[in-house]
Amino acid sequence: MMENAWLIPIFPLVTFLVLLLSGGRLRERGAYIGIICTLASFILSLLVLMERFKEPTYKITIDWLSIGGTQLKAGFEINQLNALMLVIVSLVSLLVQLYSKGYMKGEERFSTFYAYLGFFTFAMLGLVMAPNLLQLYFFWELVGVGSFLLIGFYYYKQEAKNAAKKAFIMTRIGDVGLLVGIILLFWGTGSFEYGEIFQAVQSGVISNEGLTLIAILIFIGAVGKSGQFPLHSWLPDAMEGPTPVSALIHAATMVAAGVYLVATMFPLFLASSAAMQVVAITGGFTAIFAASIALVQKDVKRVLAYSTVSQLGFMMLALGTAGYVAGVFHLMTHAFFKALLFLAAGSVIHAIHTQDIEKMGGLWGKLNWTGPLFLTGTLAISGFPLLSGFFSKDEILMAAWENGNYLLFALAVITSFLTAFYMFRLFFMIFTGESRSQVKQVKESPSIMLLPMLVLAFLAVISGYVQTPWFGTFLGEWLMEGNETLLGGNSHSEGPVWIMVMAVLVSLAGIFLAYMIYAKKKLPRSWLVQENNEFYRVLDNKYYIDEIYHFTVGYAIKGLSLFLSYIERFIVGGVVSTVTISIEGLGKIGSKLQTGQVQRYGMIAFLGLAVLLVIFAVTGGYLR
Amino acid sequence: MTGVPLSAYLVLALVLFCIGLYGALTKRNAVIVLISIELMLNAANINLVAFSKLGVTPSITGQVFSLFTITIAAAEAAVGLAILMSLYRNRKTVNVDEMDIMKH
Amino acid sequence: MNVYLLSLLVFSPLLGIVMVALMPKKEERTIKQFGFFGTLPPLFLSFFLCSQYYSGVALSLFDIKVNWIRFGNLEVYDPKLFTVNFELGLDGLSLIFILLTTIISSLAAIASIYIKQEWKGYYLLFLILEIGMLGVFTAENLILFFIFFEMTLIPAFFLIGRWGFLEREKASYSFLIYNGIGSAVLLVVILILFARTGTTNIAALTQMMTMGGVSLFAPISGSMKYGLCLAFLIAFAVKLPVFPFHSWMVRVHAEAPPSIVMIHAGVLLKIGAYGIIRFGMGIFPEQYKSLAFTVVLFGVLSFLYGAFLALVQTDFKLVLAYSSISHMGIVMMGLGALNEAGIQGAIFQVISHGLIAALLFFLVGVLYERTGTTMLPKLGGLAKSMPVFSGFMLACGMASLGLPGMSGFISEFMVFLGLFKSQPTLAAVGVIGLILTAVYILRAVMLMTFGKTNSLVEKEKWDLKGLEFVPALVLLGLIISVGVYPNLLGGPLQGTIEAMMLALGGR
Amino acid sequence: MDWNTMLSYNWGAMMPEFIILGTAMILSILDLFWPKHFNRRKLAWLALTGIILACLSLISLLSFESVSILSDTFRLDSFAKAFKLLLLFGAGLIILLAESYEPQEGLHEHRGEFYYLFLTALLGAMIMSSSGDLITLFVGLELLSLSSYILVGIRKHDLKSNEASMKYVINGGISTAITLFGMSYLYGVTGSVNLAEMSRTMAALTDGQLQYIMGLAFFMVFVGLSFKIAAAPFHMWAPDVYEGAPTPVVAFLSVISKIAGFVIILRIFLSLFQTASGDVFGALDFLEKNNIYIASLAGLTIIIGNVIALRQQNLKRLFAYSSIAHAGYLLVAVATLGGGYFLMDTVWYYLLAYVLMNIGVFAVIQLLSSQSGSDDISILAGLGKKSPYLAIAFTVFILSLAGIPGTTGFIGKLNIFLGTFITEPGHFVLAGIMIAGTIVSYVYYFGLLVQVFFRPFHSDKVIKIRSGLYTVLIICVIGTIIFGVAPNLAFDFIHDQFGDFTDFISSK
Repeated sequence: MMENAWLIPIFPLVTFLVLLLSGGRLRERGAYIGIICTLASFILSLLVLMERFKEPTYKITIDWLSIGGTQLKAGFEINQLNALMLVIVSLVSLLVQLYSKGYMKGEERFSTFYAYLGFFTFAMLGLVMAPNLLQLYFFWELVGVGSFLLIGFYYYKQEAKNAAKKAFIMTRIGDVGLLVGIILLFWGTGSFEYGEIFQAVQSGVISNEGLTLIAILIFIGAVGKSGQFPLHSWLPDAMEGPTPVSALIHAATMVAAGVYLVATMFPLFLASSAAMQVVAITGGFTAIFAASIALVQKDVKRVLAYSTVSQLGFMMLALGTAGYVAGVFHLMTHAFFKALLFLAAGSVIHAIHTQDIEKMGGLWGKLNWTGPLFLTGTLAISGFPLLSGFFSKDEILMAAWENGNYLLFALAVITSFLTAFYMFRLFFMIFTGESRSQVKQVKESPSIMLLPMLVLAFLAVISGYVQTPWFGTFLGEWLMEGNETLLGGNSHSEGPVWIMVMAVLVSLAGIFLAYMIYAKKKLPRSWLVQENNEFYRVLDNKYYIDEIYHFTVGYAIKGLSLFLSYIERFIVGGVVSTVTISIEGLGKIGSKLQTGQVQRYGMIAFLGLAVLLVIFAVTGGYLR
Repeated sequence: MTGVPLSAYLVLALVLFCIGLYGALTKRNAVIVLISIELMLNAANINLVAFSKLGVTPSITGQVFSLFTITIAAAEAAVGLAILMSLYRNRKTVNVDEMDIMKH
Repeated sequence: MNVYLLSLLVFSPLLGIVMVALMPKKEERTIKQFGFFGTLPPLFLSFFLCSQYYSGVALSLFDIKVNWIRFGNLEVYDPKLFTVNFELGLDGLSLIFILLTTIISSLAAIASIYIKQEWKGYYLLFLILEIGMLGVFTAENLILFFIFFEMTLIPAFFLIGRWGFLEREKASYSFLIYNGIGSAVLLVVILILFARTGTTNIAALTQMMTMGGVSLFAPISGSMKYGLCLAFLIAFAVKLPVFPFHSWMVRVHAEAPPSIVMIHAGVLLKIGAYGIIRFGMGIFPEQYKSLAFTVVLFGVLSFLYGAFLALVQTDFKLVLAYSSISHMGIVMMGLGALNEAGIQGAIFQVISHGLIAALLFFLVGVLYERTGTTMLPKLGGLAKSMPVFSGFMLACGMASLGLPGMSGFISEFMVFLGLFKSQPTLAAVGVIGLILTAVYILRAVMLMTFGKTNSLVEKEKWDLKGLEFVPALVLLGLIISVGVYPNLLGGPLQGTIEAMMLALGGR
Repeated sequence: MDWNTMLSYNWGAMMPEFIILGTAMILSILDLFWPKHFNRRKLAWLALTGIILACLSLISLLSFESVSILSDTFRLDSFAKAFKLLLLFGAGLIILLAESYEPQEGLHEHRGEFYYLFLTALLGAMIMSSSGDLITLFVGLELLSLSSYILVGIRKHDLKSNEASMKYVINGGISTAITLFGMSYLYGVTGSVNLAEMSRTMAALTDGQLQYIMGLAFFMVFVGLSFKIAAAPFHMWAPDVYEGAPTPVVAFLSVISKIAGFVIILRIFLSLFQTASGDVFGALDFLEKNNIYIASLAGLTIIIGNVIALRQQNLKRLFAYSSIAHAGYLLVAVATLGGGYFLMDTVWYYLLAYVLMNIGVFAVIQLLSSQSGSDDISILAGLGKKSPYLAIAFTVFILSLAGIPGTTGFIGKLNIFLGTFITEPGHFVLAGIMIAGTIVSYVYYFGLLVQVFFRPFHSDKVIKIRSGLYTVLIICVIGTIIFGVAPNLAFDFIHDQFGDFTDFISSK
């Protein structure tokens, strides 16, 4: 089966091409093509995963580009991480496509939407199957384009347009870092292939500083894609895209690619403690930073977006503290519950046509399915015991503790408190209290939308059990199998039991606080901070990051451009016109001399002769 | 042929040439200009004849040359004057400095 | 047969010239058809050559060499001295360029349907231009190269000046003068080499300059070699163009008819790169090596300069013009990298930019035909009225900013791969340009296609139709196929690059 | 010198000159005696016949060894043959032009003179190219000059023509005087007027004072002769005279006169100064030492010609400056002596190119200006639409003048450059000036093409081309292209016929 794995990304590509070439004529029937193809991918991925449990890593490459004597390869590889990712991606994609069939009903460019989804799925699957860094980069950017296209799906909306542009450019900044990192790594190790790179790294051909530099550059790529600080600000804006897109791309798959990248390159990071430090600190900081912003946002999708940023920071933190398994584990669980949350939020939005949580409320009884589903997701992400998020978050805390960086550990704990708080704030604002909505007739979403959510909810509940302190650490062991030396050989982080207890307490505390403020309203909403407080405003404005970028980088570039266009006009153009003007001036003088006076002509000839003679006399012949 | 050295003839010719040139380049009247040119040509004749007699290797060819030159000078003067006449017919002037309808 | 094939290829547009010339002036349709048919013989011949190459026939079999001009009467020394042969030849590099030329010419001929007047003159000049371009890439000696080089200049002058937009005459003049200066410098170098060695054959010169062959009349000193190499670089830098010699090209791109800009940006600019590779690098490898830093420096300068300026343009044509400068900067960067990756990347960039720029300008032509403007502020929301067009535009923009899967990525990647090896500092400065490229391209493309639909451009049935799909699809197809499987292009180049690297002294 | 010696001369060597002389005489007699109403235009065909006959006889003489008659005053060596061919070819074309010449105010009363004055001028030029002696050289020069003075003023009632001719006479007179004065010094230094003898004496000359005088003479002769080729510093007459003169005469001045000027310059320089010793030790030859002066004048000429041409609005003036510039290019070849290998080829080929392209251009100008009565650049406007073939022909000439490949002008320039680079040290500055001048020339040459192709036409009068002019155009276009594409037709011809012009100096 694994030798046919290349078909997995091909199916969605077929969707893309067919729908694009049909030119929108299929309308809503396009959805079937997309769903069928993705289903095929999913089944195939599942089969591949099954097989991978039994068989070793499969890798096949062909010559792709020869540069002199060097052959760059293309192909695919099925290792544990890849196989897992394939299933996650194809599954979420499948579910989102099912969901979209209901959600996007009536949209004019329905089949275009599915085409884009197909393209994105293709790119994402290609990315996870890449056997080498170059190919990874190849799909890395394509994924970005898919995201760009889908964010800008409502092209006529100014916000969507700006968000798409911003997303592309900010991730591009990260991509360039990644590209440079890849190139430097190539010159250091002579290869793009993972295996060869890791071998070379371990044999120590690259100096320590070099390694750190390369690792950080690669991490910059991850920062861009995964919305880590300081390149995070595109991700909340990306919510301008249709909600299923947010679920697929900006929650479950693409943004996790950064985490996947760091996980893939984990041996490289392990070799440089400084780089690990950077990853961990960036992750930890982003986690709490984004969580704090999420506290005050009023757009349901934005809250979820900042929550995503925060959770991604969590994963980075895990990886940076050598918790390879923890990071990947959380990546997987997060994919399920965050996708669930987005889809549920979409379902809410679908029902009442607004994204502002101030205008929601009291929907629990009206949305009989969506409510519990949303609650499941919220509980999972908050780390409620026995749900998937609980296990994975626990694993991360363990890793951080074990690593010995207590500051980061503390950050993680605070973040999980904040997470529980803002998530339940969201939940309570939407589903409890009185209805503040304009829409009177609230209708539950159709079953085509509910079905995917059910599947995801199921996974959000159970997916944690692949790696628990009690039922065995199946995932960790499997991931580590054969890679112990490369990945540091730590299939499960051991830590004191009080950590788990504390984690539970912290999240319960968060839930309780949210309950008190937003559901029971025992505490006033200004209990924490005043609405017009300085601190609140800073949070509300997302720490003014966008403004800072606008006024520094944006203005600098614009200023430089204007400056250069002055150079273009006055210096480059000036030199040219000076030359032409002086030649023309010469011509003018020359023709002025031509007075029409015949004797002047003779005079000039004679003067010429005289000058010649004088020069000859002074320098030349006789007198020399 | 005693006494007068070659250099004296040469200086005379040079002076004559310069006078001619001066006249040709400064006089307003076209007739005088033409005459000045004749003067220059004749200066050359003096040179030729002087060299023919007193040069480093005296020979008769110089004198032959000057005969040709005289003839040519005459022809040139004739042509020049003829042209001047036709110009005068049209312009009613013989002033060289007024001939500037074509310039720049 | 083989021997004449190249000459046949180069001069095959003559057939079209004759056909068009025999047409009465007013027959618009027929002239346009014949003009297009005129570009087909070279297209098929180049395909034939290509198939020959892939079926393993040595390209040197096609070389032709006929005595042509003998200057002076120096038989006493050596009858071959000061002889200029009519010699055409092919190698992998020129084969690629030939293909580029024939394909883009044919497509540009299709794009010329928008020409509104004097079709006859247009197509005559167009086909002459094609002869010139084909000749440039097959010429085996410098004089012949120069002759064909100039042969592209004159038709282009008229095509720009006659059929261009409003300020066309100014543009054609600055085209002429800048290129005149460039070609004058080129001529001087060529003739110094010719005068000092008695030959202009590229292979012979390469051998003489690198092996230190003796020259009969006057020696070429070491410093003169530097001068000559530098002059070659300058001459071709004007053509490429590289900052600060670029202002002519901006005007040409803005004012020439789009179909001609397709040719111009697609092929003519590439002669500069071809020349640097063939002559600067080929004949004076030693000297070139020590000038490499300068080459890269100017490459990076152009790359960034073009990008920054493209950022503030309001005319889409100007955005593309500055983007061309920027992209040609990448070529220079690659050529200065002095390693296989860099040089191959530069060649890829040349081809890729040729295809991308041609497509972009084809789209500009379509756009202008519909809306009568290319000013960005006046456009917007084209995705509604022209969805297919917008799709192509977006795809092409993506290709231009180096999206993987399109040809632009391969070249940029290889150039930076090479450059980080040899000039890491400059390369690090250069990568800023990669971001800027994304910024300005997205800005321009999104201003046009995204956003609220402008009333000016709100019309139904404006989208691409009929014949217009041919250039768009062919070019996009090529862009993608090179991007997906670059060895398609890389294969033929290996021989040339290996020879080049050998002269440059290994990796 | 008795009868027998007279008969012993190989008069056949002078056959072409005799034919031209005879034709000129016949023409003048016919002109005199034919009744007034008789159309003198037919005389042109007679003149043409004479030229063709002369040409044929010259061709029949090509294979002969070089001969000199009349005690070496008249030489028929390769140099003479080569340049006489050019002169006759050019003159033939110009006669055809003159045949078609139809100024708006009419020319019927002087048409006869018009043709035979061309012939006498041509005769002067031919004698110059054949002369082995200062006297014949001078006589030839003056014959040419005097005839052309009259030709310039042939439109008696035209103010411009009068003025041009007057200016030409005055400047010409001064230049003649200066040349002659220089020649007289040369005679004084060598004691002879025979070029071969003089060259022997001058080669042996080591006396510093005499060398100084030789230098003076050189400059005077050179400046005097620069009048004929319209080079700096004696170039200023050209624009005015070109503007005023009838178009065929302008073509004549710019082509035949210029060829003759170069012929005499080459004759004198090559036979006298190239071998003359340049310093008291006899180590350097004169030209080698002093070519910097020629070079700088050449450079100056190129700059002046091209730069001032930029501002011209009158076609004839423009081409006057263009012809000044071309004289400069040729002087480059003279200054560098073609690098020692290419001089004759270069000059001959370039002049051939110049004959073709310049006469072609003037043919077009004559056609257009006689129709519109103006010489302004704007008469070219819309030619491309009105008469595409004429426009294409014009384009070919202009491209050739600008030195674009595929035309004779390019190969000509190539040759000149080869000469500048082949020596060590190369004349890079001079080459640089020349190339810069060429680029500047693009501006005004292409400015003309802009008029032709980009501007709308004013009048839609149908252009009628007389058969003579038509022939000229066809010959010039074909020649310009053929010799540009296959220059070896010309090169092989001169190499086969004249070798390396080795019989140039050696006297018989």
